[in-house]
Amino acid sequence: MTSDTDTLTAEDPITGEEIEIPADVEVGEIIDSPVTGTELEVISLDPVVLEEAPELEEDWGE
Amino acid sequence: MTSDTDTLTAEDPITGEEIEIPADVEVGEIIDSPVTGTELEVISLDPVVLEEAPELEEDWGE
Amino acid sequence: MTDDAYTASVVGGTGFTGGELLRILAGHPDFEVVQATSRSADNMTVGRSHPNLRGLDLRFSDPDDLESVDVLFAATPHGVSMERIDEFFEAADTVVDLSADFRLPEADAYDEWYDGHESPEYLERAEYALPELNRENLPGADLIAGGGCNATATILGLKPLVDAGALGPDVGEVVVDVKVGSSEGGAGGGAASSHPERSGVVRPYAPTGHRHEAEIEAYLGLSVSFTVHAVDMVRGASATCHAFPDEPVSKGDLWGAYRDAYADEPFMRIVSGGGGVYRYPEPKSVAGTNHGEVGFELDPGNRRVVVFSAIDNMTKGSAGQAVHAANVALGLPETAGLEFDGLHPVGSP
Amino acid sequence: MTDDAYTASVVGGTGFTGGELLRILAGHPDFEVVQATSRSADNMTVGRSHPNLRGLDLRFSDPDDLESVDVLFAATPHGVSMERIDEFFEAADTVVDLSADFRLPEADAYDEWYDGHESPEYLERAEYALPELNRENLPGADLIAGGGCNATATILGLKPLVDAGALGPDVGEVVVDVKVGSSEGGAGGGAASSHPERSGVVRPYAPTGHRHEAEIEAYLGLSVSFTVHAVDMVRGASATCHAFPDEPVSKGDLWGAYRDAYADEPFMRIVSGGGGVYRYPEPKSVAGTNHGEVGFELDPGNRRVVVFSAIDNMTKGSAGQAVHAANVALGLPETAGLEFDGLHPVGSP
Amino acid sequence: MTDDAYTASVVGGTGFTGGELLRILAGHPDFEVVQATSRSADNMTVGRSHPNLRGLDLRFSDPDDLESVDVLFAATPHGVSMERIDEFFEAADTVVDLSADFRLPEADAYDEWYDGHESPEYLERAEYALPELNRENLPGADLIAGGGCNATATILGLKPLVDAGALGPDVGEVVVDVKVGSSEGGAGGGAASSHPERSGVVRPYAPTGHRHEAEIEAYLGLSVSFTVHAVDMVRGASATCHAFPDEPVSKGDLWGAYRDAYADEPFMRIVSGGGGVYRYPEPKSVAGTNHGEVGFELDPGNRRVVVFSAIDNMTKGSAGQAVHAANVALGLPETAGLEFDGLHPVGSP
Amino acid sequence: MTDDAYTASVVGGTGFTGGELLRILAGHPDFEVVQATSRSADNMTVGRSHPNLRGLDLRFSDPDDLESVDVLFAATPHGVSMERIDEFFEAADTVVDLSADFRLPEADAYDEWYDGHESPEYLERAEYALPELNRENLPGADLIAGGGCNATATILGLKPLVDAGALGPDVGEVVVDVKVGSSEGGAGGGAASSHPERSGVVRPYAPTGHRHEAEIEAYLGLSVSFTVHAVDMVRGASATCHAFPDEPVSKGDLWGAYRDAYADEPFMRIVSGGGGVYRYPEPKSVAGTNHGEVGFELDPGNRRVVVFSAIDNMTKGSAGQAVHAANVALGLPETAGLEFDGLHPVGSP
Ligand SMILES: NC(=O)c1ccc[n+]([C@@H]2O[C@H](COP(=O)([O-])OP(=O)(O)OC[C@H]3O[C@@H](n4cnc5c(N)ncnc54)[C@H](OP(=O)(O)O)[C@@H]3O)[C@@H](O)[C@H]2O)c1
Ligand SMILES: NC(=O)c1ccc[n+]([C@@H]2O[C@H](COP(=O)([O-])OP(=O)(O)OC[C@H]3O[C@@H](n4cnc5c(N)ncnc54)[C@H](OP(=O)(O)O)[C@@H]3O)[C@@H](O)[C@H]2O)c1
Ligand SMILES: NC(=O)c1ccc[n+]([C@@H]2O[C@H](COP(=O)([O-])OP(=O)(O)OC[C@H]3O[C@@H](n4cnc5c(N)ncnc54)[C@H](OP(=O)(O)O)[C@@H]3O)[C@@H](O)[C@H]2O)c1
Ligand SMILES: NC(=O)c1ccc[n+]([C@@H]2O[C@H](COP(=O)([O-])OP(=O)(O)OC[C@H]3O[C@@H](n4cnc5c(N)ncnc54)[C@H](OP(=O)(O)O)[C@@H]3O)[C@@H](O)[C@H]2O)c1
Ligand SMILES: [Zn+2]
Ligand SMILES: [Zn+2]
Repeated sequence: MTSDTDTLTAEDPITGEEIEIPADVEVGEIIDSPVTGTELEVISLDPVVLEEAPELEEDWGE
Repeated sequence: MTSDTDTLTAEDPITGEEIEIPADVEVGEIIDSPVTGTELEVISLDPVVLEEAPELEEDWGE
Repeated sequence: MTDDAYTASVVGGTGFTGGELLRILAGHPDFEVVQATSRSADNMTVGRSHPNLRGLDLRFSDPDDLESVDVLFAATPHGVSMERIDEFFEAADTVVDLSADFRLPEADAYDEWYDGHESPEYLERAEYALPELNRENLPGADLIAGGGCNATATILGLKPLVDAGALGPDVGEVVVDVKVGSSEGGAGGGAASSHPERSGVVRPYAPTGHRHEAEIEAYLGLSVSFTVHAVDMVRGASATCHAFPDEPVSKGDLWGAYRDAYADEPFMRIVSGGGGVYRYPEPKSVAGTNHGEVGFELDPGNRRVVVFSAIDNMTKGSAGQAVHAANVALGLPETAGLEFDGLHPVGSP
Repeated sequence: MTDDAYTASVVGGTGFTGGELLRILAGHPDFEVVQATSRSADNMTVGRSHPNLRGLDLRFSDPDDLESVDVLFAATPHGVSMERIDEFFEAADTVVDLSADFRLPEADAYDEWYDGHESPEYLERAEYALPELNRENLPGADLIAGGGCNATATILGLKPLVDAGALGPDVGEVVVDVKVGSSEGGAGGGAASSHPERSGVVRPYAPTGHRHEAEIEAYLGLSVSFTVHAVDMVRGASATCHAFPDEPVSKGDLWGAYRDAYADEPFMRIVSGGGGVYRYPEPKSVAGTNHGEVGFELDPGNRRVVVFSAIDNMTKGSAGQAVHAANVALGLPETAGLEFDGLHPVGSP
Repeated sequence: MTDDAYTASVVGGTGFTGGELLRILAGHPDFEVVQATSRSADNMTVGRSHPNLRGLDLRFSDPDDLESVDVLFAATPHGVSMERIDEFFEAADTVVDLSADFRLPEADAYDEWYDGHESPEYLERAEYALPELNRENLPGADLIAGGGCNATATILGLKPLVDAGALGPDVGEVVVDVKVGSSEGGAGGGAASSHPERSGVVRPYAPTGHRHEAEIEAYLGLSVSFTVHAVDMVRGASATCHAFPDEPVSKGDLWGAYRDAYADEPFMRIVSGGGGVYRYPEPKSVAGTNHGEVGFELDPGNRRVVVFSAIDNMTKGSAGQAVHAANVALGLPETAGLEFDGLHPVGSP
Repeated sequence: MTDDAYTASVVGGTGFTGGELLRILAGHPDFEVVQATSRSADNMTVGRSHPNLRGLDLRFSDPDDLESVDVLFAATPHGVSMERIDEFFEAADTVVDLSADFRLPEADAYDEWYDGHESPEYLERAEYALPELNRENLPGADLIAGGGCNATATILGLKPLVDAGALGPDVGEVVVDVKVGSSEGGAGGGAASSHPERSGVVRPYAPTGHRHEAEIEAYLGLSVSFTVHAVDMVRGASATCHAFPDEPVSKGDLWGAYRDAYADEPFMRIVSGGGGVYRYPEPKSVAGTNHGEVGFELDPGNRRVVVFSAIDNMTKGSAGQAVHAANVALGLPETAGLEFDGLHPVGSP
């Protein structure tokens, strides 16, 4: 459905699978992996490198 | 509070403690232990003998 | 409990209001519970039915073997007390009945709203339990008839307006839209009160013709348009009354009327606007307590007065009201045994 | 989805009604969702906000970068659409707005009930979304204003009586007592909608003066006495309407009026008496669906007609109504995308 | 529904899983429901029992008068199908049974866990319904035994670890702590499942010795320590499995094992960490759907793997699983009739 | 309250445990509350935050202006007390802290599980509040550290087995699967604790690594496998402990161990089998009370002992435990102020 939207491909750091991310992400931005749902930080753009973002317990827990 | 009601003493079959049961129980009747809550069957009255009643799963479960 | 406590028995001790009576009386300094009856759980401990009463050293006994007590509380379905009232008085000096059996002043009303009455000769002797309505007649009363929970919520909400003359027999429509919890149905619910079917409902369960209308009419002198909904809570009855006084009333008039009625009442609170989360009466705020909350708002466009009233049907709406009335009847402190003030936060009590 | 599907975007995609729109449109054979916006979750997957949409391959994007689409659905708080309506029309041929921004026909009403209107020139162009009320004006409409959920429940309940002439501007009081679930407050609730405070409530949240009164008056021609309570459910709005027609009506008259109004409506059901557990309209019975249930009862003593009406505020009360209206506007089958019939048993949906 | 749809009947149509079967089959393009049986509601409309099916033009009929159909679904209590299985096959080519009657492969197991088996000769012919476990044996099967809901949740959670060799018969303890909703008890609940008693519980209802252990052992080859709690929801079963693999495993190993198992499964989702509100499997996220969610976490200190698994007991845990298996057996698209993706927000469905 | 009552203040009075402290202390015969602090509701009445305390004539004041009292109760988030402990002792002779700030005996543990400790010199002086564990050290203690609610439930459940030698540091795995209500998150919840998102959940909120593990290890000498789930209740914490003693134990051994541990405890109850609806520990049975319920069952096949433990996190799990400990510390009757026995029926308290 988003076929007409610009995307980049990158490697999911957890599963190693190829995933698509929006073309307008910036370095340092957090996005979630479409495969694992994990929050990933954009480390670099050329090439695209993603890393697992540190978990923010506080924003969720009780 | 029930001091004025007639009671019998018996041995709790699970803990061995002495418990009080109503004087008007009949052989075969099911009463619950005031110590453990377990359902006990009155096996005999003279002497009073109580035994753990078989559990009726059906009346409770889902 | 004091040395010279009144002895008490509860007929219908496995039921919901019976359990609530036992809870209140067990903590009451002036009562000693000597009997709780049950046909279905005869000889079982009270704690088996009511886990909060596991500490109580008492077993159910047969309702046919009533012990002699000072006060007998009957928490049985409609019809039992009117049939056994003579026996009850043989066993006890004072009878407090939670059912509808002695609530209405006239036998005719039982023909109209129920299936007639078997002991109409007791109706005049009976006093309606609600002290906010009938305190003056309770001292010394020996037959006390607990109010209906929905009627209680409604009467508490509207009485100040009636007393202030803003509402009366000739004053337009009064719509009473009630929301109640599942404990109102008692312990022996059927399919409609099973958890899967009863959870999450807003269910019209008495669209019209609820019997509590009769009580409201009898004691407020108002004929109301009454509808009851089941909602997802266990304890609680909330009445929203929409009234249209002939004469315009102001916010100040309303505060005056409600302060006049309830400023000195130990259990009544006026909750009407203000800040925070709890701005109007809510069943949650009074759950487990004998408190009643009332509040109001004016709809300037259409002269409407909206009155909100919230009680716990198990306490103020039945067992607590009964004990409160007994306290008054016996000359005990009104709040004795009824001091619990409720919890916060509390979910759906 | 068909080849020649309409493209659609949802502005406010992280919100509750935005998520519901996405759910419905994703399963709609004639729509293709090409954009969902969020400022707070820009570039995140839609499934992160709405776990039921984890299968949807879509990420939120910035509401300032609107893509060109056939239909733009706006599910934003009051005030956003009236400010951005020109931009919306630059991006889309048809705009369907779920907020109150274009619901009322007159700019004056916005002065009275809201804080005025920034784009009053669009008010005449806008069509009220509810097909049961306004079907004839929807085909070809390019600005559609979704109804308020409480207003929708009320209008669906009372319209048959108005159409039948039993109710009208001069006919006494009509009291509307509404009970709603917590999703009505949207995704950004405060302390009052936290789980500990909001669970188990019967809470008067709009004692008087709810803005939906304006819509009801505008579209039914009736001034109603309106009060809204929060109760413990997430989805659902239930309106109990107490009306006092001048002329006596019979049960048969009522059945006639409601059958006339709704017999051919694809989403309306008359549920009025009968047996089993579900005898009157209930939000549970319609949860997740675009159905509306209405039912009624007569109170013979006082000429009262009680009308019950139940909808899911997220579907029939907003997103479903919006899609239904879009279906009519675009000439699509009315029920397309809206076929889900709900669940039984279901708790507190 | 297509012209050449399979005809289907549901024995036990007033029950909870029977109603769910009717809901799914009524929306299934390849099935036509021709009969739903009930002894207690014979000749009543299906919509009277299941308000979501009011649109279905069908009345219950007597289970003794079975019509000839392609597929008979039995949703009756344990023991009925094993007694009537010959009759069922007289009426239908394919029998899908939701009870435990044909789930276990060996008659011995029925002696141990149940009260023996009346038709042990059918046990070998029966195929366990869960496609994620037994897809290869389902095509052409004519006796299909739906899994138990708690067993299904557990098997879906642990199977990837077993397949990956991380768990096996000799690998320490596997504790399975299950939480279930009230619909698991079926429509005929007693006092413990009344709304006042069942609301708000965390109630150990099967501390040990739940019969579903037998299925888990039979199909996973694992003996588990199994405990089931009732919690306050209507639909849903959630299994938390605490396992202690002999060899250390990494997060990457776990992702690998679960992706291998479920990446191509149409109904399975791996939900394991991430952001937002829904980070692990939850019954709410799958309510009303045939989805299963699984997720996991590593406890580095003690080598523990915690696995979370969530299903709707009424769909993936019974009726949906049954239809999914029937789809596979008959060569239909796997997801046919099972496309509903659930709601958000949703309360306690 | 008696004449020579101890004066008390509550820092963090708008919070959930602060409100619970106020409720208990207001009804305590030996305490007089002279101050309750709040930064956000400074000068507002206490009843505005806690509707059950509307009868209390007290307003919040600034936590920077602490009055001199006998006992200061701190109900603030982690980190506040360790920073202000010197000030607290300037204002009060005895400090009872409900946070984790003084719970662990060693500063190292704060480095490992929290972000270090600012006042480690107080750690040795602090006494863990739970009387069932630490009664002997409480008399005369002037710094009391309330236990964590999940830790309390777990410790109460397992301690009898540890004392009886059935469990110990070298005894296999002990899995602790906890279910908690929403009040555990405190009054300031975010999106995940809004009513629409939090209703009806079985949500793994601490899959592994919950900080209460540290307390359990410190006080029981057991390393446990700990997982916490949020479920749909407001008050309550329920721990199910699955243990595998090396030596076989019998039902009689278990009864012996638990009777030895708790027969004389005023707040502990053993609930383990029996009849009726309430056969094992349940949070509902103890809601609003300082009771703890424990029970157990044997799984003969695999030598497992399953222990169930239920408390109200707001009372036994925090404010009640704190007052109980203060009673012991000051030589007051243990149950003073803590006599409330709970309600039945009660929904989801
Ligand atoms: N629930 C409320 O909110 C509420 C409020 C106001 C007034 N009330 C009134 O209070 C009364 C009790 O209501 P409830 O909700 O507590 O009902 P319930 O839970 O159904 O309890 C009824 C009790 O009566 C006993 N009982 C039934 N038939 C009896 C008989 N023929 N003789 C002796 N005992 C009998 C039952 O126990 P066994 O079968 O074991 O003997 C049970 O203990 C009713 O009249 C009701 O209208 C209730
Ligand atoms: N809830 C109901 O039952 C219901 C029923 C009928 C009608 N409505 C109407 O539907 C509308 C949405 O209600 P809701 O309940 O879905 O609200 P909601 O859950 O609060 O969602 C509001 C959405 O709008 C976005 N948003 C907020 N301010 C914005 C701005 N200035 N520009 C662009 N996007 C903005 C938010 O996302 P970001 O902040 O991430 O951008 C969010 O996605 C309201 O007008 C409401 O009155 C609601
Ligand atoms: N509920 C769940 O989550 C779940 C999950 C997995 C598997 N299951 C299994 O599915 C089966 C049905 O469960 P349920 O929860 O749907 O039960 P239920 O709600 O109690 O329904 C049982 C149905 O069977 C009918 N029935 C009972 N005895 C019968 C008989 N002798 N002959 C013919 N019909 C009979 C009943 O209707 P009439 O009395 O009107 O005939 C009713 O329609 C059970 O075997 C259960 O173990 C249930
Ligand atoms: N909730 C439970 O079940 C539970 C159980 C056991 C232990 N505990 C512990 O008890 C403590 C309180 O928990 P809670 O659930 O009651 O939390 P809460 O509801 O969030 O209340 C916290 C209270 O502390 C006040 N506060 C916050 N920061 C402060 C500061 N810097 N200085 C002074 N006052 C401050 C807040 O009020 P103002 O912002 O208005 O000042 C509020 O009154 C926590 O340490 C918690 O871990 C809680
Ligand atoms: Zn509930
Ligand atoms: Zn709830």
